[in-house]
Amino acid sequence: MIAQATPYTLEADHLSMGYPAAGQDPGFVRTGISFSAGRGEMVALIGPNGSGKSTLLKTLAGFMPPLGGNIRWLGKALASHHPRELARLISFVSTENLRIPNMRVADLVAYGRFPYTGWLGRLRDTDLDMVRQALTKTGLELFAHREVITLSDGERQRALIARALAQNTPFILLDEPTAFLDVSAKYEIFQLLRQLASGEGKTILLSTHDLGIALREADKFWMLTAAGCFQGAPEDAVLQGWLNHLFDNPHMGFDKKGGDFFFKTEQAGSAHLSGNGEGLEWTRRALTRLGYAVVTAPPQEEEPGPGSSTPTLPPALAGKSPQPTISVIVAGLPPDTLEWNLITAHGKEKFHSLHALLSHLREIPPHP
Amino acid sequence: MIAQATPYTLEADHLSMGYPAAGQDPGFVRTGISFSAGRGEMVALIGPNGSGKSTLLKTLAGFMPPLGGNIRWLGKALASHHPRELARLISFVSTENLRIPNMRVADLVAYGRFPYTGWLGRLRDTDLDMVRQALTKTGLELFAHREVITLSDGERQRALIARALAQNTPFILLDEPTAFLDVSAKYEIFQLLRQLASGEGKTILLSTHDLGIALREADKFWMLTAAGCFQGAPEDAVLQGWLNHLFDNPHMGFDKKGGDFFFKTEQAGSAHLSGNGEGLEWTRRALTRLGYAVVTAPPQEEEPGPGSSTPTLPPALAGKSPQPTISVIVAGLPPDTLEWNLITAHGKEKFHSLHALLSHLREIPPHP
Amino acid sequence: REELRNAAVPSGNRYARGFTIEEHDGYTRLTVTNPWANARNVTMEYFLVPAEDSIPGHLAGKTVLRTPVGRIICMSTSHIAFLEALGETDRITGVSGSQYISSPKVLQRLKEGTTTDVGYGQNLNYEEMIRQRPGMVMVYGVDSEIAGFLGKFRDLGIPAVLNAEYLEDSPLGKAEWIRFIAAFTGSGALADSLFRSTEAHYLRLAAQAGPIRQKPGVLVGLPYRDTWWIPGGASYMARLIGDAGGHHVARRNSSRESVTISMEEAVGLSARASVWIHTGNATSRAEIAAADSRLSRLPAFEKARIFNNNKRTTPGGGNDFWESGTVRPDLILEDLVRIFHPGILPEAEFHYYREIR
Amino acid sequence: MRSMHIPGEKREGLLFGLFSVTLALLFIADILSGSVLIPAGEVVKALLSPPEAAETVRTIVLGFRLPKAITALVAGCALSVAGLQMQTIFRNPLAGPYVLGISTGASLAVALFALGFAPVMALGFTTTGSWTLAVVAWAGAFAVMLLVLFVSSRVNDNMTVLILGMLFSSAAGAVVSILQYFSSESMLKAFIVWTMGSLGSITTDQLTVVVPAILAGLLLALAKMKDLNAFLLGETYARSLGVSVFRSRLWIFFSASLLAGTVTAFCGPIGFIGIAVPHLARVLFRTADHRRLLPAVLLLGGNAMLLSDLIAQLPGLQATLPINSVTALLGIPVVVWMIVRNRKFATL
Amino acid sequence: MRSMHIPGEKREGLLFGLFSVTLALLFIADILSGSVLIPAGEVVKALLSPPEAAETVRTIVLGFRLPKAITALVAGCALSVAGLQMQTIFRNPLAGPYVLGISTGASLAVALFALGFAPVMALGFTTTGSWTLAVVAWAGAFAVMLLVLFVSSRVNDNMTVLILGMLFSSAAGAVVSILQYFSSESMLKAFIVWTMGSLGSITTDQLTVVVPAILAGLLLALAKMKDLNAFLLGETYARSLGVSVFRSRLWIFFSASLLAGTVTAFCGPIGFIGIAVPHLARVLFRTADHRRLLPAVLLLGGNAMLLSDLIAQLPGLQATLPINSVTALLGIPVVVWMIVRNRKFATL
Ligand SMILES: Nc1ncnc2c1ncn2[C@@H]1O[C@H](COP(=O)(O)OP(=O)(O)OP(=O)(O)O)[C@@H](O)[C@H]1O
Ligand SMILES: Nc1ncnc2c1ncn2[C@@H]1O[C@H](COP(=O)(O)OP(=O)(O)OP(=O)(O)O)[C@@H](O)[C@H]1O
Ligand SMILES: [Mg+2]
Ligand SMILES: [Mg+2]
Repeated sequence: MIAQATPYTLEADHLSMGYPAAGQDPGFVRTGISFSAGRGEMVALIGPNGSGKSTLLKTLAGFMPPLGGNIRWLGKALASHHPRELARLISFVSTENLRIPNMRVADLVAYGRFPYTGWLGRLRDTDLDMVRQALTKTGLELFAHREVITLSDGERQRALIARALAQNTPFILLDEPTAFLDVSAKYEIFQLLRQLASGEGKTILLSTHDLGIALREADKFWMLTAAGCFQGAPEDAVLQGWLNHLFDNPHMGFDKKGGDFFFKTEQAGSAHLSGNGEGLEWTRRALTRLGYAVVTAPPQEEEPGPGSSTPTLPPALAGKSPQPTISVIVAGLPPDTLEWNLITAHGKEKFHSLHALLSHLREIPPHP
Repeated sequence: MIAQATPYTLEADHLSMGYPAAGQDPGFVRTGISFSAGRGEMVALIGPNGSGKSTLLKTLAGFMPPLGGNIRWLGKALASHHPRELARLISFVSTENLRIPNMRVADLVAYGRFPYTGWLGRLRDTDLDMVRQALTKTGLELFAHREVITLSDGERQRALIARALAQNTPFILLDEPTAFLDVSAKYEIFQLLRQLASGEGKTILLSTHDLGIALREADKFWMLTAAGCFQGAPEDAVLQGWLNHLFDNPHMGFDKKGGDFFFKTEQAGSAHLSGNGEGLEWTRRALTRLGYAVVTAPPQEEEPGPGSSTPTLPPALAGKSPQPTISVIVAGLPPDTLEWNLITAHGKEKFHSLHALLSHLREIPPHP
Repeated sequence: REELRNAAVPSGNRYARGFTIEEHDGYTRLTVTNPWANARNVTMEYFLVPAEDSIPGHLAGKTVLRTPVGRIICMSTSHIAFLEALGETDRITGVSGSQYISSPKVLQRLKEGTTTDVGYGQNLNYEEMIRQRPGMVMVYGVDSEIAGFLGKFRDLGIPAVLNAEYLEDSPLGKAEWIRFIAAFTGSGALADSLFRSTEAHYLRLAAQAGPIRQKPGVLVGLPYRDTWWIPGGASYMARLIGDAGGHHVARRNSSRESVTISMEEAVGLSARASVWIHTGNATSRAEIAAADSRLSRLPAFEKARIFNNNKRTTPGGGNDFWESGTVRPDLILEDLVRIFHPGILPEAEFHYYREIR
Repeated sequence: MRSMHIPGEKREGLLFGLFSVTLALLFIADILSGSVLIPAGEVVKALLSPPEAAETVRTIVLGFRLPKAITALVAGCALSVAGLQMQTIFRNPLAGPYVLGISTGASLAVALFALGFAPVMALGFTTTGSWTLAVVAWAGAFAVMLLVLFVSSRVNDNMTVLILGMLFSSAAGAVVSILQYFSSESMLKAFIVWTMGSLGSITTDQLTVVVPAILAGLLLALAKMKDLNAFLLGETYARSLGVSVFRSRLWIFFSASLLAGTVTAFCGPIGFIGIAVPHLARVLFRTADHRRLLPAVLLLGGNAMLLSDLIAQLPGLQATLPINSVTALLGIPVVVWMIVRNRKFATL
Repeated sequence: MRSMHIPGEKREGLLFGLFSVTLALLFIADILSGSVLIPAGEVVKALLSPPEAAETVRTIVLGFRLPKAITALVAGCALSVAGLQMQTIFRNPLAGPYVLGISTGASLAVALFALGFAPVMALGFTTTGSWTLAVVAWAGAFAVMLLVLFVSSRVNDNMTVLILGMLFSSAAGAVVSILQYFSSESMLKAFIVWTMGSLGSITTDQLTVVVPAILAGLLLALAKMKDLNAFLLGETYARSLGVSVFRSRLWIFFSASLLAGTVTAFCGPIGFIGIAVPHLARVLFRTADHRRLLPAVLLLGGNAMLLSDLIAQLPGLQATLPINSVTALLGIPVVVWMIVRNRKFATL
């Protein structure tokens, strides 16, 4: 029954941090934070904008002086580490946008080897290997000789991460490393970092707003919220309701059951939806976005003879709602295409894409 | 049956764009793209990193010359709009990081009124109103007098969006405007932009990697993928399988039914999970992250007498798997806390947070 | 000695080319031509009317000065020298660059406060000049920038007279400007007699030294860093050297101004020199060697006798050579003849030179 | 912004008021004081009813002090504004009014002309003579300006224009050096003294050209003041705000050249003020908004130049000091104090 | 990087080879040529077996040409390296070896000594011992350096150090101006000639000080070359790479001051090369890596200075031209051509 704790390799102890202004203002961003992380842990630093994530990362890395409290890396106070030693201990990725002309991606990544090379900065074979591996891991092999300033935002962000990987330190701090990454790259980077943590025993600390992936991939959350700080497993954060402290938005919440955020939208009209297949669900989402309260019903009779009778609204709706109500029937057509039939007070129309349907619906105001 | 199309107010017609290098290389990023957007549409520009989203936005706004094809705003060729006229037509938010000292947030947002003020740049009451509204809409009222360089990344991004809002143009182009925003701000900005589109008839074009919100909020997708370009309702993109073109990652896919991405993780061990309540699901996710194949079972007998008998593995697992397998029982304790009981070959232990459980499990390798 | 006279000398002058004096009924007309370097076809006119006479009507709108001019501001030390020679230093109320002045009388006036320093160039103390209400400011034009000052002087109602003595190449031509200046102070007769005696002395010395066959090679100057400024073959110094019976080693060029040669060339040239003059501010051979140790390896340093024209210098860096020497080129020539041809003149002190040992 | 009350606004208003008052006081002091002591009453008399004043006093006050004070005022404003424009356009704290090569252009023309390589053509010397040098310097400044405008119309890249401007300066400076090298000692001294600048040699009729030229430059600067703000955000944003980046930049170059060129032509290349005053204004007014910076810079520039002139010819001093030196020696302690107090310069 | 083959690597190797060869050729040519025509055989004889050569030839070759060529080589290298260091540290394309005020410090010292005190001591500038002058200039440069080091040890902000350096320069320049104003014409000329720089006035015994001092500076630069790379990424990243930003910057300032100060002390403030050569190297070598830029800048700097010296005293010309002017006039067309070809300068 002894919950044997990981020996913490990074500890922040009653840390206060901030940007003291010229005179009076102490300029605290946060005071008295205590966090810790151990070997092999991937920690996600979570908090709303302006909660002090970047400040915490910069303070931990020693780029700005703490205003109080202690920071210990490997049990030793931050200040008593020699700068060169720190460079072999911690690598850092900031949100800064590097715009250095004439610098190639391979050069940038090779900067990661800086703390290990001699005064000439000569890269030995092992260094080159590291650089190459970092490029491969971040999917930048083909970009090695491209100039950094010609990269897209996401590509550049990957290059910066690669630089940190090449530094090959037991600690990696990353400030919103996935902000500009596409879904797939985001996932890959998280996977990569996880692998570094669990496989190589590194401690990874990254700030992110991507709760979805963070919940799925992080070992631990450090949370800075208006209600206070939390550290623990992501799931603990969920179960203890910390995620709801991330927003003071009444239209928003975190659904513990579904594991996702929910948004409350206002309903503007009502629609009756019927049909089959996966198209049904997506049509529901689309109509919801347009502001319809959607009622799903079993499919109506398929394809009535064209122009046979005046279209009728389903009785269930016609009676209940005084507003103009619509009815949409989704039909799957072979091979693998869909068709939408819209029935409104004005008549009946057929569409071959949701976009066409929606464009049309946008012309009919939900409230006349 | 006439699908009456919105009159397109922005059209890109067989557009080619890119960065021609010094000599030989034509430097195309994309060729022959045709996209269009209409009044009141909120268009999300989706594509993997490096697919040309930023390039397209810059080309459309006239910041770089197109290498071929035509761009029409309100039916008139881009080049034949006067610069001043364009400034009242289109506002732009780039991913650039503005670092101008001594500039306050209110000053930055007031830049939005630049095209409307006289040569002295004097803000009239209406201008001041606009600025104030933009600040309010982006939640920056309290930041009005803060210097822009002292903002956090997310706060600055909101200020840049506010600047574009203050410009109050019929078209707003935004390059990854929500990259640094927290979940709640992301949602609010999307809602705000939606409202501007549907309520005020503006055309919004924004690039984003936030597929979740984009799918929920965008009226239209413009997609730049390896397989080609697509435009249409987000749901059309889903239904026609375009979302899968966003990644060439075999471990990843888009689940049409669930409306979410899925990641295939490798299973490293197996775990038997039982218990009740919402804790069960989150424990499953946590164990999955650790690499266990989780089998959920109905709750075992609750709280066996402490130290009574040698813990036994559930028979279902004990037989099937030669690997060391664990069993976790989640129990809800009043008031509103949880307890985890872990049964392994080494014995039985009790934990009061998932984090403690996971820390412990990390010590036991799934494969010995 | 007609070759000493210049063909272009205006009538009435014997050597000087830059000015003319014409006596008219009731006034004197002075002209100064091309009063700054590189000036072309510029003529300044000054009409001098005695103070007691009335100004003839047709001079309206011209530059008229009433003579004798009461208070004079001198912008150059040579102007002072001319006035000193004429015994008119009491008229000087303003000077430019007091630290360069050698004239003891003017220095005394400066000490008393009857003369003040009015500054230099763009930073002339105009207020002080206005306050003095001078009868004339004697200026010289280094270049056309002087035109700007003339405009400001006119603006302020200060009569300015351009003096171009420093542009004369011939030593006697410079000295002859004493007549120009004397026209303002009404001492024309004195100026004539002074000039005549200077001229006579100069010509006598030249006649003595000129025919001597054995002409010593003369090296002039000291390098600034690695460049040697050497008087051109037609310059004032070259003429003095020639008249004193010396051979200017770098005289193959025919420039009136200084020309530059490199140190390398100076090595060759100096081999031909047995006299080396005008060694900057040096007062000893050691100082020359200290300026550039390689100078001590020049053949001239080892073999030649060295003389410098800095016998009479002011603490501020002025040199009477350029002040009173302008008025008395005969004394400079006398020094040079003594240097080049020791023994042909009776033993006497140098006027401007000193031997460097 | 009226109702969006900005914390520093009151302080800003105070500063504007303060510097306006000191400007007026300095202007008056500059006319009252000089190397010749004249009672204030006399000066006022010379100004208000000239015929009654003693002639010397009249000449000193009207012929010398008044034009000089006016020159100091407009030159100070002109150089500071030109410096601000260049620092903003190039986003470079080392930039100043002469970064485009304006003053070296003027210097080269003056050197070419004065050190003897351009013969004075049979110019009607007595009538136009006082103008020659100024006209030559102006021509030089404008030749460089045309070159810069031409280059910047070809190369749409600020960095390149900046470096090219520096190279033109170097080239012109090199030629000036060669001319100096071969010129006689007295010519050299005259030229060097010209480069030290002076406010007092300007004549009243020259003022009738200088003042309108500088006013034109300042008006142009004012007209493009708003665009300077846009340039702060970078070219992309400037464009998206409707600024014709290219044409606007040309106009600003033209304005700066007109300002710096005119001052250089008539007063010589007065250097320090144009770089230091904009920095000072940023530190004092803590704003990036050119609608406040430009008036601030105008005021501070005028103040600085008037004060320098006042000091350059204190009644005690017999000779007036070179104005360039006074501005620098006076300004540096102020700037250093500002830094020590604020610890940090605004990065441009 | 060996196995990560970079496209431009071959081209780079070629360039390094080319410039090494031209460096050797220019050095030889510089010794063979001069304003006095000496047959190559004689020159070689003077070099290899001095006693056999004619005395004049020996003096010219060993006393003048050889020290001058060596000076040109080391001065070119020193200034270019110092310029590169300053441009990188300040990330400012207008920065050069003198941006910290090194040369104005030296100028001020020389001016104070030569124009101010020397007359008092009845010494003239022209005859002031060459050692004295060099020592005075050196002292001036180092005084400024100490001031800069002190300031940058107090103000941990590059922008402020840069602006303060500029202000110190201005202040020193102002004092120099006042001294010039009050100095005699011939002293002024001597001073101005000093500011034009010269390579030939260095003596063999001075070389024994200059060469080691510059070598020390270059070695220090080499030792901190890697740190320059880190500074490119900005201070945060530099720190995270283990660079003691603060101390490293001090060392680099020291190295640049040593290099620029020594050259200024013995050859005068030679200006153009230090700014232009780093730009040229960036355009030619298209790299941001100082491990390549530094050797490139060394080679190009040496080449440029030797070529300038060669041209400054072509046998046709009787006089040597001021080296400052030659470097500028020679270098500018090259740089402009580069720009026109590349259309764009690398923003720093
Ligand atoms: N240089 C600075 N000077 C003063 N205050 C600052 C400075 N930088 C940031 N702040 C303030 O400190 C707080 C924390 O900023 P920080 O950048 O750490 O937030 P963050 O959690 O990283 O936010 P984001 O998610 O937007 O990146 C914010 O309120 C911000 O405005
Ligand atoms: N200045 C440039 N010169 C040359 N190529 C460039 C330049 N900028 C971008 N590219 C290239 O053009 C392609 C498209 O870039 P773009 O920035 O438009 O991508 P993006 O879709 O915005 O990507 P991201 O999601 O990463 O922001 C990329 O391959 C990029 O490397
Ligand atoms: Mg942050
Ligand atoms: Mg992009």
